[in-house]
Amino acid sequence: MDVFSYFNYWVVVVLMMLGFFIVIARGNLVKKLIGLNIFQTSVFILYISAGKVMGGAAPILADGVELYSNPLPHVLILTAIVVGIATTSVGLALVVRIHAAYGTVEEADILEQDATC
Amino acid sequence: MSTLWLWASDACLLIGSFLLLTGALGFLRFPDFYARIHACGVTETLATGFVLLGLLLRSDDAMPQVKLVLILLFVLFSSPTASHALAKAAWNAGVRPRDNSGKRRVSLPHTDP
Amino acid sequence: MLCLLVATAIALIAVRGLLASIMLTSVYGLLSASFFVTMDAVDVAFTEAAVGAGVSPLLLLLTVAIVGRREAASNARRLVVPLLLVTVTGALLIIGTLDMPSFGSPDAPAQTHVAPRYLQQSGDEIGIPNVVTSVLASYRAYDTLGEVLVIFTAGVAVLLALAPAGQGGSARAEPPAPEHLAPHTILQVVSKLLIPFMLLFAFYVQFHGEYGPGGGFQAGVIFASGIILYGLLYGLPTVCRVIPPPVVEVLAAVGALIYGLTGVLSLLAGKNFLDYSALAADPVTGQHIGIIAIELGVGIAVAAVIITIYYAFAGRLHTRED
Amino acid sequence: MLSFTIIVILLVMLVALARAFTGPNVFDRVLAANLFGTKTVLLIAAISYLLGSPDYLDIAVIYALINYISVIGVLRVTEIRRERRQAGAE
Repeated sequence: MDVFSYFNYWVVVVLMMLGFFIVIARGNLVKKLIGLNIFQTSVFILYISAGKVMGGAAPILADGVELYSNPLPHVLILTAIVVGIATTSVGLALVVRIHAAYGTVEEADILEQDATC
Repeated sequence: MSTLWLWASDACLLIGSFLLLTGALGFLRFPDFYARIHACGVTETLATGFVLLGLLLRSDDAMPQVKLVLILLFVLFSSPTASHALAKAAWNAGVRPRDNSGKRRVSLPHTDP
Repeated sequence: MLCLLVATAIALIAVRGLLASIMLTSVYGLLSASFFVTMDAVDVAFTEAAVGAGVSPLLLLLTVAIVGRREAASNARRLVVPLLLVTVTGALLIIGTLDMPSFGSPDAPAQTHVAPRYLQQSGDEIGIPNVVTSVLASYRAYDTLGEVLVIFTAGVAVLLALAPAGQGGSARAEPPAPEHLAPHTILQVVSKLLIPFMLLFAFYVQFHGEYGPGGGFQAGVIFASGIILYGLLYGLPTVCRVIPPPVVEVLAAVGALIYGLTGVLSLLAGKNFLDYSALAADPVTGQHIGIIAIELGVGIAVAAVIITIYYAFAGRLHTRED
Repeated sequence: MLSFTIIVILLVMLVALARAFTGPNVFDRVLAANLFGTKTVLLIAAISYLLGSPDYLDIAVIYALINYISVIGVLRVTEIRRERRQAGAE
C-alpha cells in the first residue's frame, strides 16, 4: 500500500474541513456561503476520484478503447454542480433580504439586534 | 506528422513557456498595479499565441485544429478586453500609477467625467 | 494540482474582504475544473467551466455590490472551538479513508456494480457514444427530472425572496428606470463580437452532447452567460427589452414541462414513465428522440432559471440605487 | 516538451496564486484570477494533447469565451460604487 493511493481522499478531507471551518468560524454570511461552496466542491472531488479508473479513458465510447472511467459519478456531479449554483443563489438571495432587514450581514450583529428587540 | 513539424512545435512551445515565465516574473516583481497589468497583458497574448501554435502544429486532425484556432481568436479578443476593463475598474476605484521613486503619485490628465 | 487547490482554500480562510474572497473562489473553480479534466471527467469539467467561469463569481459579485464588501474581523478566542471541532472531525474522516479502496483501482466496489453494464450495453441500447449523456438522460432520467425541478424551485425561491415588497410579487413587470451607464465602447464592441459565438457555442454544446462532452445543463449555463454579459454592458433595461422577464419565467416552466411531457408521452405509448423506447417504432430511434427532447427541456429550463436569477439580483441592485 | 510546458503553466499558476493571496489591493487579485483563467485555457489544451483526447478542447473554448465576464462584473461593481459615492457627495 503506498501513500499516493489515499492522497486524493486526504485532500478531500482537508478541503472539506477547511470549508467547514469557514462556515462555522466566520461571521460574515457571504463568506459562510463561500465556505459552503468549498465543502461542496470537496464532495465533488471525492465522487470523481472514486470514479477514476487508472488508465481509463473518458466515458465517451470510441473504437479500440477498452477501459473507461466510471460514468455514474460524472452524471451525479454534473447535475450537482448546476443544482449547487441554483441553491447558492437562493442562499445569496436570503443574504440580500437579511441585509435589507437588518442592515448588516455579520452574524454577531444580527444576533445582537435580535436580542435587543 | 513529420519530425519537422514536431521540431517546430517544440520550438513554439519553448518560446511560449519562456514568455509565460517572463510574464509571471513581471507579475510578481513589478512595483505597481498598472505595470503588473502591462506584464500580464502584453506577454500573455503572445505566450498564448505561441503555445497554441505549438499545439496546433502537433495535431493532424481537422477538428482540434479548428478548435485551437477558435480558442486563439477568442483569447486574442477577450484577453486585452479584460485587461482594459480591469485597468478602467482600477482607475474608477482611485488606484493611480506611481513614478520612479515609487512614492509620489503621478498627476495624469484627469479623465473622470 | 490538488496541492494548489488546498493552498487556495487556505488562502480563502486567511484573506479578509469579500471581493478578494470572490476572486479566490473563482481561482478555486478554475483549479477544480482542471482537476476534473485530469480525472477523465470531461462532462463535469465542462459544467464546472461553464458555471465557475461566469455565473458563479458574478452572482457573488452582485450580492457583494448590494451588501457591501466589508468583513468584520473575527474574534480570535471564538476560533478555538471551531478549530478543535474541525481537527477532530478531520482526523476521524482520515481514519475512515483508510478503509477506502485504493485510488484508481478497477475492482473497487464503485466500479463493479452498475457501471460496467452502462459501459457495455448503452452502445446497443441507446446508441450514442457519450455514456454520461445516456446515463443522465435515459437510465437515470427520473433523477435528472428531480434535479431540473430543484433548479426550477430555486429560481422560484429567488424570485420570491427578491421581488420588492408591496408590488404583488411581479415587480419586474415594469422595467426599471434607465440607469446611467458609463460609455464602454471597446467592451461593447468586443462583446458584440463574442456574444453571438457564445450563443452559437451553447447550441453546439446542446446538440453535440450525445457525441462529445456537453448537454442541456452546460448549454443552458453558457447561453445564460451570454445574455448576462449583454446585460452587464448594456444595462438591465436593454436586456429586459430583448428578453422580457415574464417570457423567461414562462420559459423556465416550459423547459421543465417539456421534460415531464416526454415522460407522459412514453407513458401514453404503453411503456414506463420516461422510457423513450416507446416514442418510435425502433427502440434506439425512440431513445434518440427522447434524449434530444429532454436535453432541450433541461437546456431551456436551466438557461431561463439562471437568467431569472440574474434579473432578480440586478433588479435589486438598481432599486437600491435610488 | 509538452510536459515541460505544462509544468511551466503550473508554475505560473502558483505565482498568480501567490499574487492573489498577497496582492496589495483588490485589483491585483482580480488580475491574478484573470491570469489564472488564461493559463487554465492553455493548461487544459496542453493536457488534452498529453492525454491524446481532443474532446477536452471544448472546455478550453468555453474558458476562452466566457472567462472575462467576471472581470467586467468587477468593473460594473466599481462603477456602481463610484456612482453611489458621487450621489452621496452631492
